[in-house]
Amino acid sequence: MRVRVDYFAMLRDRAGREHETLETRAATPRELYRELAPRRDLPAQTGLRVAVNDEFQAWDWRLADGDRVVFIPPVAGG
Amino acid sequence: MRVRVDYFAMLRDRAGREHETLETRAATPRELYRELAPRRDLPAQTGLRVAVNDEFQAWDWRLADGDRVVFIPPVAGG
Amino acid sequence: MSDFRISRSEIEPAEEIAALEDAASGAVVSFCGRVRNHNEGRAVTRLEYECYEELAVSEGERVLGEAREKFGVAKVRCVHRTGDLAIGEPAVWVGVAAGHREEAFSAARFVIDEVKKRVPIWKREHYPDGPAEWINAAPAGGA
Amino acid sequence: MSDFRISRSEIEPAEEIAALEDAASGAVVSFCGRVRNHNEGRAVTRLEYECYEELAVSEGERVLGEAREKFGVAKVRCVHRTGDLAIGEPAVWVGVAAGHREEAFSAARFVIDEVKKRVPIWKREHYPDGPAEWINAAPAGGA
Repeated sequence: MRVRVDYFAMLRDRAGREHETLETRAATPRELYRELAPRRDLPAQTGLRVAVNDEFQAWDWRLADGDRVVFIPPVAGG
Repeated sequence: MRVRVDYFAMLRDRAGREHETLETRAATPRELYRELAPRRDLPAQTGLRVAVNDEFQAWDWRLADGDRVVFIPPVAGG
Repeated sequence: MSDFRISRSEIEPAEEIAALEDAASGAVVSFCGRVRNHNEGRAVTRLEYECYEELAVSEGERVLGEAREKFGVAKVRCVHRTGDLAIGEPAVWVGVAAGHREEAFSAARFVIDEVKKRVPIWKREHYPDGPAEWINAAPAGGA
Repeated sequence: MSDFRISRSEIEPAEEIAALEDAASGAVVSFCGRVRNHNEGRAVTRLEYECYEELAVSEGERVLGEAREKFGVAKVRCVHRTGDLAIGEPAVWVGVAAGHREEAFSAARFVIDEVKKRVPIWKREHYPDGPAEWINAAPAGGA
């Protein structure tokens, strides 16, 4: 399965890239994050949220081929 | 003693004038209002406030010669 | 210029807001009360505001001073219109600049509430179907 | 045009306010959050805002819809800035037009609180004396 991952703010700084497309066997965002964290120097998942195809989803949401996944660090607008 | 009385809003409509200067023996705004009410068709004093020389004062404030007295109907700004 | 003003000409919210500039203030809250085309179910064609200016300004300044004291805000301003107003025209404008939004909201709310309660300004509503009336101007128990 | 917008150019409160025109609304409350020259005791030279636009707009619209529903207000708009901001520049603007001030204040407060909590926008502060930092971006228990 191929997914696209986008990184914003401090996660982009950590990952050193804005996005990537990768082959994965991760079935959920949680598994995907676990797979990417060591490789991309990402922090612990606590406090993050996740969006799939531009909608917030649960960490156990079922990923599908072609999905766009965005890990969302604590927001700080305003 | 001479005092000047100014009328605003519905009191001006009732009194049919914006102000008047009069000789009075009223010692307080309360007595002055009692004196003027029948003559100027003013409503009961309840709910009104009074200002003497451009400051809110008690109804039993001591009037002095040359004072400016304004009876203040319930306000409705905004 | 005084921070509480009575204005005979139309209030310009953009100009009022500009006067609140303050690099230390992260939050600006403004309130604008405008003439509505109805009130309590009745159509309104225009409004007239009248004020006792000397006392309105001193009492208005007192309200602003209380807001500064109570909420520790950097800047507070208020301007109230008098004269004839058409539908949609601003009747009163309140602006607050403060460090954070909490106190900016609280101070703006405080100012408009107190101004409406305490500052000697009166309004008369005009209707398409009857004589104009002074609003809220019937004293309790009045004749 | 959407009532929740992301803007790459400077927010103009006067233009935003003009878009709230509504003859039935007697109360307009606006909130503007601006870049302060300090934060938690530290001097700030400028700010950078970044957003995940697709989700920011849909979540922002959701917040505005909740405000309309919850407080019954006529109009609610919000615009959030992205990119590099200098001291004093507006970062976010919220405006509400409603029948009365009670719900206008409540809705404006609700929108800014929810936007800050829920909409995917991040800010990085720049200091005269050290590297820039993402604010509030360290997840609890994070590395």
